[in-house]
Formats: sequence, structure tokens, C-alpha cells
Amino acid sequence: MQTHKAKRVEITIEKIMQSRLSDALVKADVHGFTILPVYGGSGRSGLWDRTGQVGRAEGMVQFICIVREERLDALLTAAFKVVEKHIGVVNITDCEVLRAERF
Amino acid sequence: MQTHKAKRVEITIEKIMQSRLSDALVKADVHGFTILPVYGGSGRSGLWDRTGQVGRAEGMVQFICIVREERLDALLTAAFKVVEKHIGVVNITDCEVLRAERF
Amino acid sequence: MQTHKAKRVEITIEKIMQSRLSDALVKADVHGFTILPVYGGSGRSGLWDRTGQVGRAEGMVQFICIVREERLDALLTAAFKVVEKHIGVVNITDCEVLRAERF
Amino acid sequence: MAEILSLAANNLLSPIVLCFVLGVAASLAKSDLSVPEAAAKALSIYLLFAIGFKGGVSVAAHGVDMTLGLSLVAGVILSALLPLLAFALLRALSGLDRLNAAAVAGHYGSISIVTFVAATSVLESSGIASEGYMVAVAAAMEAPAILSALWLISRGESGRMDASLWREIMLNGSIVLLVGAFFIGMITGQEGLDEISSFVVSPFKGVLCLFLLDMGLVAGRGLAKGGKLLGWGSIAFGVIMPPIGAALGLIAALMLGLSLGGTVLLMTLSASASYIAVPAAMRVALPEANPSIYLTLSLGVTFPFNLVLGIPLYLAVASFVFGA
Amino acid sequence: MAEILSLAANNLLSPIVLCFVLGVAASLAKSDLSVPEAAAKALSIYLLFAIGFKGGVSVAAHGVDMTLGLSLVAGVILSALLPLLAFALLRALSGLDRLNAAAVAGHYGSISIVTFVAATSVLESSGIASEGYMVAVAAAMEAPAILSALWLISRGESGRMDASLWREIMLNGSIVLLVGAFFIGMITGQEGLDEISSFVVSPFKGVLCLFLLDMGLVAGRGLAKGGKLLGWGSIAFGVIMPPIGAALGLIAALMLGLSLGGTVLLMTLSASASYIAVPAAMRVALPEANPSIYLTLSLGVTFPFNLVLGIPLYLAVASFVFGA
Amino acid sequence: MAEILSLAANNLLSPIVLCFVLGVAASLAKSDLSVPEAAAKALSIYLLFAIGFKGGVSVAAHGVDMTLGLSLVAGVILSALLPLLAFALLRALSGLDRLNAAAVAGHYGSISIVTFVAATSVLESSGIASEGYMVAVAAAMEAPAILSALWLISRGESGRMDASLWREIMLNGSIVLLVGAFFIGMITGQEGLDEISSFVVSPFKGVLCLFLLDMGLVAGRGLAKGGKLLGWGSIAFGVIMPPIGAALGLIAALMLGLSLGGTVLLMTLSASASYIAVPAAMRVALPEANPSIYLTLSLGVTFPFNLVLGIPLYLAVASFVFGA
Ligand SMILES: Nc1ncnc2c1ncn2[C@@H]1O[C@H](COP(=O)(O)O)[C@@H](O)[C@H]1O
Ligand SMILES: Nc1ncnc2c1ncn2[C@@H]1O[C@H](COP(=O)(O)O)[C@@H](O)[C@H]1O
Ligand SMILES: Nc1ncnc2c1ncn2[C@@H]1O[C@H](COP(=O)(O)O)[C@@H](O)[C@H]1O
Ligand code: NA
Ligand code: NA
Ligand code: NA
Repeated sequence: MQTHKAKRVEITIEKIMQSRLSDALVKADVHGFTILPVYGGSGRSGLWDRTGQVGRAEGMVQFICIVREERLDALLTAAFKVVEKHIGVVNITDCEVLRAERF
Repeated sequence: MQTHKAKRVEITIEKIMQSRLSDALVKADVHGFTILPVYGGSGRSGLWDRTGQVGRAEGMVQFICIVREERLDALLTAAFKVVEKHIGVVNITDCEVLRAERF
Repeated sequence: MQTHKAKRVEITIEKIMQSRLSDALVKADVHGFTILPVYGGSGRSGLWDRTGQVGRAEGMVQFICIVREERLDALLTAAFKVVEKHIGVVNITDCEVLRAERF
Repeated sequence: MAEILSLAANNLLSPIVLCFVLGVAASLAKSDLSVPEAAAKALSIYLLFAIGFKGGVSVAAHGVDMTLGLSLVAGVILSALLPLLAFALLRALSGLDRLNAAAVAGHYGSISIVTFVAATSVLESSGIASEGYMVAVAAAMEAPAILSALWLISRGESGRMDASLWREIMLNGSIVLLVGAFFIGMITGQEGLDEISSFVVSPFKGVLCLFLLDMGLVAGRGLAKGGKLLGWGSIAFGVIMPPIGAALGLIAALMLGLSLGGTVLLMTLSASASYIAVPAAMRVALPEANPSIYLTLSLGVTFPFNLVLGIPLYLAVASFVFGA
Repeated sequence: MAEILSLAANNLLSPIVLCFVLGVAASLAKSDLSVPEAAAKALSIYLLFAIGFKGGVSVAAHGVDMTLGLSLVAGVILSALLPLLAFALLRALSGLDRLNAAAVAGHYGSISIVTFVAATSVLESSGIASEGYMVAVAAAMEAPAILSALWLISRGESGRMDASLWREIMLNGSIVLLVGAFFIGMITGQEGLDEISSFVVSPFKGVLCLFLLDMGLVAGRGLAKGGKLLGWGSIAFGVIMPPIGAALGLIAALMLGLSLGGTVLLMTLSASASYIAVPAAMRVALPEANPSIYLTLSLGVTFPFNLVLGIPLYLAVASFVFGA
Repeated sequence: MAEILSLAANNLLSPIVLCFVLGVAASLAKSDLSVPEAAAKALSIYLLFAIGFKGGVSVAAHGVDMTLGLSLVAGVILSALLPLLAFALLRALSGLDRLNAAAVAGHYGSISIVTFVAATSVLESSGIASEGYMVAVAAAMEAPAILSALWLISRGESGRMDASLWREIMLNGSIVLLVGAFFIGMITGQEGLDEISSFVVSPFKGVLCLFLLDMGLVAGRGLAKGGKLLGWGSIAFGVIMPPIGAALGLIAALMLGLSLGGTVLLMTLSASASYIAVPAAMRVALPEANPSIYLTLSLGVTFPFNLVLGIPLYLAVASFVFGA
């Protein structure tokens, strides 16, 4: 099947920042992303999981954005501004997509 | 550790199509996949998240299938038939797997 | 933006083994990972999904660890010991990360 | 008229309607108030179980009368015919294309069980009895409208309906639970009710309040997101179609010889629009139709209309007809 | 005999059993009816809390009698010995290999708290009192069977049990909640019960209905998926083992001098098979054993058997023995 | 003094406190007992709705008296001033830097609605009435403290507060639900309460028990994880600050002329520390502050202190003052 090169960006970020990251992405003209729930994790701030949470302040989500290579830098710049002071991880993978006209 | 080349296919699709995609994959002899819940997202049909849903008709899930390269095309063809008319995204990444005999 | 090469390891494993895998990773000095909930899946042991579960024994989770290439083997060895006798899948992808000092 | 107004005012100030209004207001104000998905589903399981069970108990008490079978048939016919009417009305009032018009029309033939539950609770407050088997009629009215909607577009085209979709529709969780609880109520009767009435009867209205809070949140979000998609024609349809449906329901009820309570319920069922079963079927069978249109109309326009104004109106009209 | 039949019929037509049947039927018919995971867990937390609390209150009221300690010991012994019996029976009846047979056997030594709750509610309906501390006996019977099962295979082999698994088993959520609520009930006594009885007492049966609906859905799905894995020998085991366990429970109860109600509960505990704590332990300690086998047997065969036929049978037998 | 001790003992042995203790014990013992996220959220929605609604009904019954407005103003002032006091105290007692000290201080100006609910339920058990509008005061006290905390650090620095954060804080789900339910209660009055009292009144305490079980689990986990981060100075702050807050609350209450019950509630509000609204705001506005510190202090130290010792203490002191 016909596929096209693209970039897959995965951003793990605090749930409380979700709407801010969404807004920032949309402002940077990145309109396509999928948000996955995160169940737990570990990092410099230690181990956590969903069962230990009381409020909106805790927990993380994971954004997955598929973008054309030429849009990558705009995306990263927009995302970085939001992620900068906050805990979280950003990683980028090469991928191929079907239906490239959508990206 | 000994690893083997494979393909990682990620299909984001409406929840209502989950059983249809499962069936199509199994029919195409793709027996291994993992389904992740999706919390929200954005695309040409706008921004949405789980809290705004009433019924079975909404929401998405994400299939992750690890397959040998030679099975990729069969998988994509089977998946595409289901995804075709529906909203959703398909992307493919190169990966390495442990325990290749399982794929 | 400045990025750095790293490896993305994805381990799908039974929920009941979650704390054991966490412990094993931390012991192998892998302190960064994210755990995603899994909604369902299919493998040699058949099709399942969350709605069919009664207890703690069932269900899976997915670990995602971003590590520097040189830590990969230690991670895989540690993970493999836990996964070995259990059902589950391990795959590795090349990726790039922002803020490499965190890994 | 004074009576209608007083009924409407009473209804407007009931905790149930106010909870719905709170939900709409909170979501329009973009508050992050939300009921977790699992909790909302649990509430709906409770409501379906309770309403089905109580219906069954009431049938066990009053016996199965002749009209039960006829009412089921009437429900099926209403459900199948209303979409044709709705389709014609939509095409006249709004600029929707055939595909989207058919999808919307399907929703208006089918029913909203929460609207039904709200009507039951208004009847109860007013001390008006109704036929217990109306919950079975509600179940019977869910699916036929879907077939009509698909028929409206696929004339000529090859079928969009496969066996597995058909099974999914007929065996969707809500129908199975409602009908199953109905039979459990019928089998265990008053004795069964005594055992679990402090679960299915006493807290019922309170649970309904929380459920309507969530419905309000969802409806508000739908309006905020999908509202701009709707033209004035569509919105007009969303408030004109319910009374028309109710009128047909009234005629059917009079022909069947239902009680006052049963008449109000059949009017409400005919007036209400589906927002669970039909959207699910449409996503599979008509993926090209825009869900924002049919969901917003059914959940954001017609549901509130029925909840706030429709139900007291139908009750007043039926009372008038029965009083005459 | 007539009495047994009437008891069984009564039980069969209770809302609780009918809800379970509805669940099984819905899932065998492949309906998408489902109770969200979180809701099912919440229901089970409620049931464990309520049953533990009420047991504690009853102990506070009647005082701690001599037999409490002995009953706990008896429970531990039953739990530890039943797997050996079950293992022998399984090896005789079915073609299961040692590993899977041991895993299954472990489940039958341990207990199902929902079966226990269902038995309590049957006793209540029949106006039969029972020792409040039976919930503590239930907790005591959860774990020993796991050790027996592991011992059955690891003789010779190096231990499969590590300290952390052991802690997980002993402190699994259900035991902690059941025992904790028991102590809270004991401490607060009747006064505490008065404060929260409209939460833990009145709606109890109704909640149990919804919970059993979910159990039925899960059992049905298990049967649909795992049923073909079970040979006739295994299935026979699943219905023969419970009465054998109940018989041993009866003997122990008579030796302890329990009341009629307590006897029925000890029989039920011995007859029931675990489907939560033991499977979890087995996945960790015996990952090679096939979960479809032990889960389907315990949840798909033995649980329904006990719920529908077993409990009335044990009650009838115990009544007969006590009447004589 | 004897009275305080007896009150405290009574409180200690209430099911509510014992459930909290069970939760803490279970999580410190690393049991896997847990309440699903969705269920915990559903419980809190229930509690907020019920407490708000009942407050509104009580205002409807007793009429809106003059002190309502003054009490709201007093609440806002207390909430705004307490952080300054807390900040000074923290800097004196603990080694926390300005940033973390300000973040913690913000929590102590704001309130914990569950502590408020627990106090209400202690008052109820003691048959002491209170002003229904105290729930509105509770809502008014949530946010001002956040501004004070941010002001404490951003003097000089550019603002950390943007409009969208401000809206998020003022319209956070808990406030909207509490205030909304309050108005619904006020509008529907006693009649509305009669309709849903078997939902919002009877099972209230039982639900609170389960909710506090979960709070105990969460607090225990927080302590296990964050406890080592807290120095003795911080911990001392966590138990010294509440009585200081309560003392200010007492003074305000006396100036306002509140009833005994209202006084206890205003003391409790002033003494309690936020662990939902404020942490969320801090994560956005002060991401550099360490959440483990403020969450552990507020939820792991101050919440249990108030629940177990504080509330009976405040009640005893207020009774003494009112008796004199
Ligand atoms: N190396 C990593 N790989 C994957 N996820 C990570 C990694 N490091 C951190 N995370 C995620 O980011 C969260 C916060 O990390 P940290 O800021 O290091 O505390 C963790 O709880 C994980 O969910
Ligand atoms: N570029 C993308 N990257 C990741 N997910 C996407 C992307 N585009 C669409 N999606 C997902 O697919 C859903 C439907 O997309 P669409 O059909 O464009 O409305 C969205 O809600 C997202 O969850
Ligand atoms: N090829 C695969 N790709 C993705 N996930 C898989 C694959 N094979 C197995 N899995 C996951 O691992 C679980 C157990 O697989 P198995 O051990 O083959 O039964 C499945 O339920 C899936 O969630
Ligand atoms: Na209709
Ligand atoms: Na047993
Ligand atoms: Na305070």
C-alpha cells in the first residue's frame, strides 16, 4: 500500500496542562493529535500511579501527533513552550502514514 | 539481547468500529494486537474528549499491531477496508522485537 | 530544535506483573517510564477486553521507556527476566528526544 | 391554559430539571465539572434496571391486558413512520442534504429512555398511574426507526445493513437491560419489589437528578461544539417535531384505549429522539453523515425541550382530552 | 425433598438469581451490555464493606463466643485440605496435567465471597440467624489453599512463592476491606449500624442484584470463550466438588457446634471456589497454568451451580440435619 | 476538658473516622486495596451535591438573614489573610524556601470540603443546628487564598496568573456543583428535599464512610511517598496551623453572631487545608513548587489531624465559649 513519510511526536505531560497544550498545538496549526490516558509512571519525581490521586492536579496524559516533517519544528517549538517548566517527556519517531492528504 | 526487525502499526479508529477491525485483522490472519483506550483528540472533525460523550457511538481506540514485514501489506489492506470510510489514522514504524517466534 | 538519539522500548505485560516490572526496572537503574492502560488485545491466548474481567489477575498494561542507547541492553535484560515466563510483547524503536539531560 | 402554565412552572422548578439546567450552565461556562464516564454509565444502568423492573412488577400486579400486544405493534409502527414525516419536515425546513436528513430523521422515530423516565417521574409526582408495559413499548420503539432511516437513503443503493449491525441494534445493552429487568419484575412481582424497593424505588429520583446533571453537561458541551453547525431551520425542526410526534402518539393512545398516564408516556416516547442507540447505528451504517448534527439536535435541542416544556405540555393536553 | 425443591424454586425466582441469569443470557447472546470496570469494583467494595461491617456489629451484639477461634482454625484447615482432595478428584475425572490440576485445586480450597453473600441473603429471607464472625472465617479461608496448590507442584522444585507474593495475598484488597469493616462494625456496634444502616442494610439486596448481573455477564463471557477448553471431566468436577466441599464443611460445623445459619455458611464457603484472589496469585506463581481453565471452571461452572442449586441444597441438608 | 476527651473519643470511634484509619492502615501496609478513580469522583459528586442541596433547603426554610452576606465577606477575608499568617509561620518553623512556603500557605487559606462535611456530620450526631449558608461560605473561601499565595511570590515578578487560570479556579467543578446544588436546594425547598431525601439524606453517612476510606488510602500513600520529604518543622506547622486558623474563624464567627453550629463550621473551614482546588492551581501557576510537599502536608497531616482531633476540639471550644 502507498505510504508517506511523516513524524510521530509523543508528548507525555501533566493532565492539568492538557488543555493548554491542545490550545498551543491548535494555535501552531497542528490540528491532528490523539490523547491517551496514562496509568502511572516513574521519573525524577518518583513512582506514581492513578490509584494515589485525589484531584485534577495529578496524573498525566500522552499526546500523539502525526505530522509532516516540515511541520515538525513548529510543533516542537509550540509544545516546548508549554512543557518547558513542567515535568514531561517529548520523543519523536520516523513513521509512515496512509492517506497522507490528511496531514 | 537478540532482536528481530518488525513493523509496528498504530491504528486510531472509532470505538464503534473496534470489533469490526478486530474481526478483519483476525480474518487477515493477524492475531496479535493490543488495544489502547483513547482519552481525546483532535482532527478535521474538531477537538473532543471522553467527558463529552453519551453513548457507544463516540470515542476512539488505538490498535497497536506488531507484525513481520512480510505480513504488513496484508494487515494494511485488511485494516484499510474497515478504516476507509471512517475517521481515523494509520501509521507504521520500524521496530525490533524480542522473542520473534511469537510474530 | 535540538534533539538527541534514544531508544523507545514498549513492553506490554500483564497488569499483575506491573509492580514487579517497575521494581525490576528501577533496580536496573531505569528510572524513567510511563505506564499506559490497555483496553484489550489479541494474541496466542485469544481475544480479550476489559469488560470481561473480574479480578486483578487479568488485563494488561503497557510500559514505555525512553532510554539512551547504551542503557538499552541493561533494560532489556531486566525486563526480559520478568516477562520471560509471562505473556507479553517487547518492541524497540529508534527515536529522538528533547531535553536529553533527563535520560 | 393556566393549568399548563402551572404544570410547566412546577416542572421547571423540580430538582430534576434544575439539575439539568445546572449541567448546561456549567458546561456553557466551561467549568471542568464532569461526571466520570463509568459513573454516568452506572447511573444509566441503575435507571434502566429500576424502570424496567418496576414496569414488570406493575404488569404482574395488574395482569397482562389485551392492549399490551396492540401497544407494542403501535409502538413499532410509530417508530417506523415518524422518520418519514421527520425527513419530509427536515427537507422542507432546513438545508440538510438527503444523507444527513435521513440520519436525523432516524433519531426522531426512535426514543430517549431518559425522557421517558422523566415523564414517569412527573406522572408519579402528580399521582397519575400508567400501564407498566409502557417500558416494553419503549424498547419496541428503539430500532424500527433505524431501518426506516436507512431505507430512506439506500433505495436503489446496495444495503448498508449487515447482519452483525442488526444484531448489535436489537441486542444493545439498554434494550436488553430494560427488557430483562422488565421480565425479572414480572416474574418476582410485588414480593421481589419488597426485597429491593429501598434500592429501586426510594433513591430513584435522586439518582435521576445526578444523571440529568450529567446529561446537562453533555448537552451543553454538544451545543457549544455543534451549535454553530445547526441552521435555524434545523433548530426549528428540533422543537416542532416533538409536538407533532406527540400528536401522533396521542392518536395512537386513544385508539388503543390507554389510560391517561399511558397516553402521556406514548406521547413522550413519540416526541423524544434517540441519542444513544441510533447514533451508534448511524456511525456504522452511515459514517458519512455528520454526528455533530444529529447528536446536537437530538441531545442539545429536543431533549431539553421535552424535559422542560414538552412533558408538561403533553400531560396538559392529554388531561384536557381525557377531561373532555 | 419437597422442601428442597420449593427452596430451590424460591431461590431460582429471586431477583438476585434472575439478574445473574439475565447477565449470562445477555453475554451468550453477545449483547454489548456491560457494567463498567470501575462500577463493578465499586459495587464489590460496597458489598465487602457492608457484609464485613454487619458481621462485626453482630459479633459486638452477641459477644465473642468460644467457637470463634475454633471456627477460624477450622476454616484454615478446610482451606488447606480441600485442594488436596480437589487435586485427586480432578486427576481422576479430567485429563488435566499436574500443573493445571494444582492450579484449579487451589481455587476450590479458597472461597468466593459473593457466593457467601448470596447465601447470607438467602438465610435472611428465610429468617435464619447466623454467627457474625463467619465473615472472619471467610477471610481466613482465602489464602491457605494457595499454599497447598503451590506445594502440590513444587515438591522437589524450588519455591515459587516469594515474600512479596505472600504479602500481596495476605493483604489483598478484599481481605483487608472485609476484615477492616468487620472490626469497624465490632467497635462501633449497634450505634454505628444505626448511623449507616440506610446505606449498608436497606439497599443491600438491590446492589447485590446489579452485582450479580455483572457476574452473569462475566461468567457468560468466560463460558463463551473458555467453555470449549473444558472437557466433560472438568465440568463434572465443577459440579461434584462443591457438594463434597459442603459435606466437609457440614462435618466441621457440627464439630464446632455452629448454629443452623453458621453451618450453611461454612458449607457454602467450603463449596465455593475463588475467582479473584487465587487467580491473581496463580498468574504470578504459576504463569504456565492456563487461566482460561481455572477461571472458567470456577466462575462459569461452580459459581452458577452454587448460586442457583448449591445454596438451597446446603440449606435443605443442614435444616434436615438440624431438624433431626 | 472531660467533655473534650469524651467528644474526641466518640469521634475517634465513629465509623467515619475508623474508615479513614482503615484506609491509612491499608495503604501503609501496602495492601492493594483501592477505590477506582471514577468511583471516588462519583462519591465526591454525591457528597458535594447533597451538602450543597441540604444547605440550600435550610436557607429556604430559615430565610436569608443579614449575616449571610457578611459571612461571605468574612470568608473571603479569612481565606485571603490566612496564607500570609501561614507563610510567616512556615518560614519560622520549617526550612522551606519562599516558593514552596508560599505554595503551602495557599493551601491553608483555602478549605477542604470533606473536612467541612465531616464537621457537619459530627454536629448532626450531636443534634446541633447550623446556618445552611455555611456551604456558600465554604465555596467563597476556596479561591482567595490562591491569589494571596501567588502575590506572596510574584511581588516584583511578572504575573503568574492568566485569565484562563483564573476562570479555571473560579469555575472548578467542586465550586460549581456545591453552589449550584445550594441554589437548587434554595429554589425547591422542603418540597424538593422530600422528593429526594432518601437519596441525599439517608445514605449520606454511609457514603461518607466509603469516601473517607478512600481518603485514608490516598493520605496513607501520600505519607508513604512524601513523608520523608517533610521535615519536623513542616509537620509541626501542619498541626499548629489548624488551631490558629480555627481561632481566627472563632473570632470572625463571634463578630458575625453565628450560631454554635455555624461557629464550629467556620472554625473548621479556617482550620482546614485544600487538597484539590489549590494543588491544581499551583501546578499551573507554580510548577516549580514541589507537589509532594504541599499535598502531603495538607492531605497527610492536616486532614487527619482535623478529622480525628481538630473537629471535636473546635466543637468543645465553641461550646465552652457559647456556654460561658
Ligand atoms: N525516560 C522516560 N521514559 C518514559 N517516560 C518517562 C521517562 N521519564 C519520565 N517519564 C514520564 O514523565 C513523568 C514525569 O517525569 P519526571 O519529570 O522525570 O518526574 C513520569 O512519571 C513518567 O510518566
Ligand atoms: N495527525 C494526527 N495525529 C494523531 N492523531 C490524529 C491525527 N489526525 C487525527 N487524529 C485522530 O483521529 C481522530 C479523528 O480525526 P479526523 O478524522 O481528522 O477528525 C482525532 O480525534 C484524533 O484522535
Ligand atoms: N503482535 C502483537 N502486537 C501487539 N500486541 C500483541 C501482539 N501479540 C500479543 N500482543 C499483546 O499481548 C497479549 C498477550 O499475547 P499472547 O501472549 O500472545 O496471548 C495480547 O492480548 C496483546 O495485548
Ligand atoms: Na420518537
Ligand atoms: Na472452597
Ligand atoms: Na483554611
